[in-house]
Amino acid sequence: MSEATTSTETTAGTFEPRIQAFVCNWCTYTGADLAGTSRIPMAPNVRIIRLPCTGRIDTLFILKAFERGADGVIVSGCHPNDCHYAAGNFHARRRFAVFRELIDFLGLDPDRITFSWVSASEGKKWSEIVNDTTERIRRMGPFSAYRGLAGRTP
Amino acid sequence: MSRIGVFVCHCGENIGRTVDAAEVARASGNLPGVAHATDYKYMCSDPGQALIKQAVAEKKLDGVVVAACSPHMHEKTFRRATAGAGVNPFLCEMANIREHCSWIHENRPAATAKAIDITRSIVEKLKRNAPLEPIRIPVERRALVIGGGIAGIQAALDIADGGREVVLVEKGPSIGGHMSQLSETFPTLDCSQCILTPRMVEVYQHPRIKLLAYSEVEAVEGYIGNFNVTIRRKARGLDETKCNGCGQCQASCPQKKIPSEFDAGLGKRTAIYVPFPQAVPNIPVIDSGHCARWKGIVKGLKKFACGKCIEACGRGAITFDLEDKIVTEKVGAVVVATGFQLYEIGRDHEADGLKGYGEYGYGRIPDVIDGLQFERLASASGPTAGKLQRPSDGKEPRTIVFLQCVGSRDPAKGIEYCSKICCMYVAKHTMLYRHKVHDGRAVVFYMDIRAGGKGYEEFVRRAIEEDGAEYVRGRVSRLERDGDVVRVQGFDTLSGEPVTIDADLVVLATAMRSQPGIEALAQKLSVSYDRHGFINEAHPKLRPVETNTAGIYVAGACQAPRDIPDSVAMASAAASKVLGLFSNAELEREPNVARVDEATCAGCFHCRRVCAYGAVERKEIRDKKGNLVKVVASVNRGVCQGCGTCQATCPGKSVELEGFTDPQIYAAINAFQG
Amino acid sequence: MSGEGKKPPMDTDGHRYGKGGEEEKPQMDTDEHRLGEGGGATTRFLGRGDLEKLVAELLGAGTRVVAPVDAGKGETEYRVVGQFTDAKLGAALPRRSLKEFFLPPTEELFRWRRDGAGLELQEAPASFPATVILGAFPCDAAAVQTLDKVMGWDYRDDPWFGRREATTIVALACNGQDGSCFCTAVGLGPDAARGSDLLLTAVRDGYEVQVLTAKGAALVGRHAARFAEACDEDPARNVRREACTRVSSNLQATPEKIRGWLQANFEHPIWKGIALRCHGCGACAAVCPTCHCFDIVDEPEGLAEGARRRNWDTCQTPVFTLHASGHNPRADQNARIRQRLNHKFRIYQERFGELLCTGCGRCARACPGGMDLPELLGALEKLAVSAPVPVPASAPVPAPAGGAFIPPPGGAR
Amino acid sequence: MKELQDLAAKLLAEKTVGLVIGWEQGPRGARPAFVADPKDAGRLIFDNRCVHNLAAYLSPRRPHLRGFGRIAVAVKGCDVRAVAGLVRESQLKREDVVLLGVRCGGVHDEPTDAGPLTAENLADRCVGCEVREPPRCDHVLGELPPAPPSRDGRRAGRIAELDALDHAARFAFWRQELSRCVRCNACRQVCPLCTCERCLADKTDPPWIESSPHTRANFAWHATRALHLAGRCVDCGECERACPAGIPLNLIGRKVAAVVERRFGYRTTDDPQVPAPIGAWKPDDGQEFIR
Repeated sequence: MSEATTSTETTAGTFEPRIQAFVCNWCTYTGADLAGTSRIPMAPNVRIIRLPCTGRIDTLFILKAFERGADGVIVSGCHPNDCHYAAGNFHARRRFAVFRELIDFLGLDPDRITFSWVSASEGKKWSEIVNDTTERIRRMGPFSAYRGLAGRTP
Repeated sequence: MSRIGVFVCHCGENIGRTVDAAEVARASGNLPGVAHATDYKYMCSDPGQALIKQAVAEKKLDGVVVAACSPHMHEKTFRRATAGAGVNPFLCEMANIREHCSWIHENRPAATAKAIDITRSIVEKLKRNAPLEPIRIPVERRALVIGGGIAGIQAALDIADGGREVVLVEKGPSIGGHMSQLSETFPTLDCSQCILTPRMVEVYQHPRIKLLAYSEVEAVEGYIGNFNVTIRRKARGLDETKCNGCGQCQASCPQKKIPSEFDAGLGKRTAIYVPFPQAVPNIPVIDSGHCARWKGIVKGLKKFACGKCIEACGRGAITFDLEDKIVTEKVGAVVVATGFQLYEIGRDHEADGLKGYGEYGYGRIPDVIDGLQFERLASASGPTAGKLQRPSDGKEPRTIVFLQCVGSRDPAKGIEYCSKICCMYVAKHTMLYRHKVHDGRAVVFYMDIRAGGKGYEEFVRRAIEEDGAEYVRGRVSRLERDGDVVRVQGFDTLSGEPVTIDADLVVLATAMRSQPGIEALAQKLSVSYDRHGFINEAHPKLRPVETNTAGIYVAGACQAPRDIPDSVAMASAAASKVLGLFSNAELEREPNVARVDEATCAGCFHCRRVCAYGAVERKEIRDKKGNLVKVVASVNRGVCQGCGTCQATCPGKSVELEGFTDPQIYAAINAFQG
Repeated sequence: MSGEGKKPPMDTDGHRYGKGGEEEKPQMDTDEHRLGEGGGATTRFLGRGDLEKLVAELLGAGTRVVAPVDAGKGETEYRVVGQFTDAKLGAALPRRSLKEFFLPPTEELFRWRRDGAGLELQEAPASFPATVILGAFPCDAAAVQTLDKVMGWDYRDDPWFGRREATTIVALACNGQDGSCFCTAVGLGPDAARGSDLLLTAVRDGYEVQVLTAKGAALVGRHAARFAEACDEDPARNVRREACTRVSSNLQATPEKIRGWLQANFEHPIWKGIALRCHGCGACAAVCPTCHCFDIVDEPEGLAEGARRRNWDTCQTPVFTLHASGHNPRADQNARIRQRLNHKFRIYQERFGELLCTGCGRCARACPGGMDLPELLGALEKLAVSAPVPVPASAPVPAPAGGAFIPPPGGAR
Repeated sequence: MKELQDLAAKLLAEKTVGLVIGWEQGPRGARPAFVADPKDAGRLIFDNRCVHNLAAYLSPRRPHLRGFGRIAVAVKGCDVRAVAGLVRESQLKREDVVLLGVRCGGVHDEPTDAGPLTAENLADRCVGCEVREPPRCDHVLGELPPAPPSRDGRRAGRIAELDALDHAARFAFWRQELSRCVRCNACRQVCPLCTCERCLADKTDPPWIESSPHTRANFAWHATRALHLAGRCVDCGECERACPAGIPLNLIGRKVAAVVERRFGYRTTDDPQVPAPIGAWKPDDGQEFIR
């Protein structure tokens, strides 16, 4: 894939990270709503996809987001024991624990991904997750190393 | 979907101040598949909704995206409007450009660009939405209540009074539960039997309650609205329809020395017995472990040792029919109210991981008893007819020491929770004692006094201040029999002094535990339970009487230690949930549930393992000749709650969660970069 | 070129053995102008030191050099080399064949980009780097020429021929690898010249070089200082003859008889038990120098853009023939192995006059289940020789009888 | 070996089973054997070249092996874990298969490797073998051989080396390795636990895994496969053995297994009743990576 088409560099040459977030409907999405209702300002770099539960969040989503140009990913849901569906976040926690170490082993920096528990009352925490992730990814730079792996054959 | 309408809301200034709504509409209008895009000041207003309906009609739109506030705010509004325009409501999605965009950003170009991204992603998702219809499930409007204690009685009566039939299953020979054993109840000191017995009789006489006492639930199949319950009716050894409860058989039985369960082992009963005089139903049961004739029949003896009760019965009711009967009942809801057991600290609880309290000599020292035994000693219907006499020699105790928190709040010995009722009933015991033995000494060893509840703190203060109970903060290390007293060696942590008291009687306020066998029942019901065997509620705050299995509710002390008012409140709450469920002949549910692609399902059942609701079933696929081709997973749409954990777990992606299918999520991710 | 064009007999394909040991000039394929027909003697000598210098010159001139390199565990792979010492000539047959240098496992055909209503196509570049493949095995070089037929059949495959034209194949006569080699049974040999531009034969202190094509001659011409006049051809001839004898002992087969048998016995009971051990993994096709099936996919990369790619595919997987309805005409692995054998030893021959197999034996070496093509060919040969009467297609097919139809193990060859 | 041949002949003759899957001498070393006729039972062998995990043939994704009725299959102690996996995941009914356990003292890496086992040529998975005596089999055959030669695990060492690198260096390593993957799917097809009726990677709507074998798609494919095998991989090494590109797939599988063991205290077991760790959870599962 040609770098030009996925470049996240702005014309001014400063890097604006693009971050895809996958959040559960009941806690983090609502927490992000609360951040809005509370008018807590935060970086505009994150795009949210709403899922019913972290249990629904497949690691395929994360890889696809990186493929499609995300420089960072946020995965967030209900705190343990607060899952609307009892245990979806517990299943997700195991899945992500293994996934994170696996991609780390494959040389993909797991710091590209923020995993968090943000409850419906933690609008402030959501804004911190968004801002911290944005700044971290800004330091790390564009994730073209992964995106660009689909190069042409000579 | 090729004719999508995008409706961008200004929300007055709420969105419009930082997001250029007209620009969002313009950019969205350029997306492939978008046939119409416009912006408006207040989309949720009547004119705004009319705008959507009008556009759907004029532009022949087949999908609607409203870029406005959070779907939690107005998704229902706009789906209704979409349905009103003749398009399936599930073909309407909201792009959240207010809470997630305009309200949290200041920079107008950046916020507008983000709003365009959000809208684009939702448009792409919507293209893969499918029209959905609400799920309708027929509801069998009968309930099963498991457990005939006060919680089960209350739930059964409330449901029956609400006009629905109830099957009440009780394991023991009579309903009434632990409450029937109590002498008085806190904080009012009214007689337990006096308030309970009328409720028991009401159950018995209620035209809509089918009481199945001395019965146990064998199996539960099905799902909300449609449970098939198999119930084992244990053999009483007599014909219930002939028995009139006269009691002649009981009087004639030569076996009279059997410890009475009802009297917590302090009284005696016969082998054919009614557990207590007010029992409901008032029908005896033959104790297979003690009746000589029963044992003879089981052994296959030709000649029977005894037949006194048969002779005594004037109605020929005693048949010695030993066969359990299996009955099935179809119900739409289940209330679990199986109650508790007291921690029998004298027994070996190794299997439960509990360490026991051998140092208290319970079971070894006759004058060390538990709280329930004290209730029986204090009860007018008890073995001593309400006279306080200690078990060893029948002497009236001059000094009674009460130990609180025996077993409770002791993680080292296996139970870390508070049993909740002990503080109150110990206070009650001291008062009952002092009312009967005015100059007696009541000493209470306690850790803390937990008397949260209406009139509870006042009750404890009354015990101390008016009835002279002596409260010692501290724990007791040993109980030893010394002559005819029990030597209590403890430590007063307030004074820092060791304390030794010679007591005539020691009462242990032992912990409340879940009923034995609750795990097996919970597994039959597919409800979860904690490590102590208490049934888990669906949500500790918001769904306290529901379980994680739809249509199954929980009441009373099987969920956690509960006192009577709590149990009754839970029972009424569960009953109202049941009546709510029964308010329609059909249950209507949102169709965001999982569905299995049977063509590619490999039947590995990872989905079944992760389903918290037991919604995944096995389904056999057969060819035209009836040969089994394969076994696949199948989602019961009545049970599935739509979390989607099954889909993320399925390695072959053969499950789809409606409304959040893989193609939908893929499309949303794919739209990440314009 | 049309599919039913002239069908040259097998032994005109550049293989000179099995014809009474006549030492003739290699017979040239008519598709391409070859030297040697009326040209002068085209044998040269390349000293070892000169070969190293030749590689340095090529690299210096910006030519991409591909050669077998060490891939661990005694195996090699064809890879682009940065210096002569990376190359491991005359060692083990590389794990995979040369085909990936002409038909890459994945190849972008074009990209698209949507801008508003417009759609912009960006074709893949039509120029390919000048490449010399050094130390190619004759079976691999031959395969490339075999595939020219299908690649230039009703449609000329530009990327294929673009790479073909940019590439000069310098083969090195092989000594025979192991018991799985059977190039001689498919009309080739460890010294087959087919598909090569130059054929080297290792002799004591260098290589005898047979210049086979104009492209080969051009290479020699550009680096004339490296090539000496050949003096004595006998040592190289002996090396080649010994290798041929060695490989010939692995398998004797008559492909033409096998082809006839295949044609008549599509429903023969042997097929019902042919593939019990086969996992359907497709490793055979991945390593095969002649398996060339590909799939074309459009892969969106976001809303506005994407690429059309051509990827290797194989008839050994169920999805290869899976219909949208869920029906699969090749229901199981037995049917897929039958297809593979038919394509290699009948269909391609009928259409293009050539076998789709160069006897490299990689499929047998790669198979995790122990499927063994030379063994199967031996069994088919037996059937073809002993049972010339075809089983009628309507004959009842017995129920799977398992190992009965697996040829008994032949022991180490 | 005679014991195995006699038993196979007996089971076939008695029609207890319709097919015996074992090993035989093939043209290139040992290979799987399929014996349906008791007369052919003499072909069966077992020695240290019998590396193949024959449990793969019990997967329902082998329609060409249906129709034989019950199957007897020869298994080494380690292979039993794969059978347990199939039973655990409803892919096989234990009563539909007769397990002929062969006592094993270790195998080579490749079925073509002959000669006595040494610390040098022993397959890495056999180091420290605890299942020389095959568990849960219907028959257990042969003498108990001595324990395989002992040495350090090479893969564990290689994993530790990789772990010690920084991300860029590890990425470079895997980028090089995975660039060679042509997605022939040999790893998947020989895997006894890859039992999906239709692999996610073969599905095109949506195309979660890009079907082109470019390195990006290869990362996604091998990461996803490893994740799907987390807590299920039985370390038979067949994927790496089958890989025509020589990609060290075992390293990924072993890494994930180590993560699963460290985090969830779980090792793949031969007991089909013990559930796999993904699909289960504990309240106190580690979450140091979650904010």
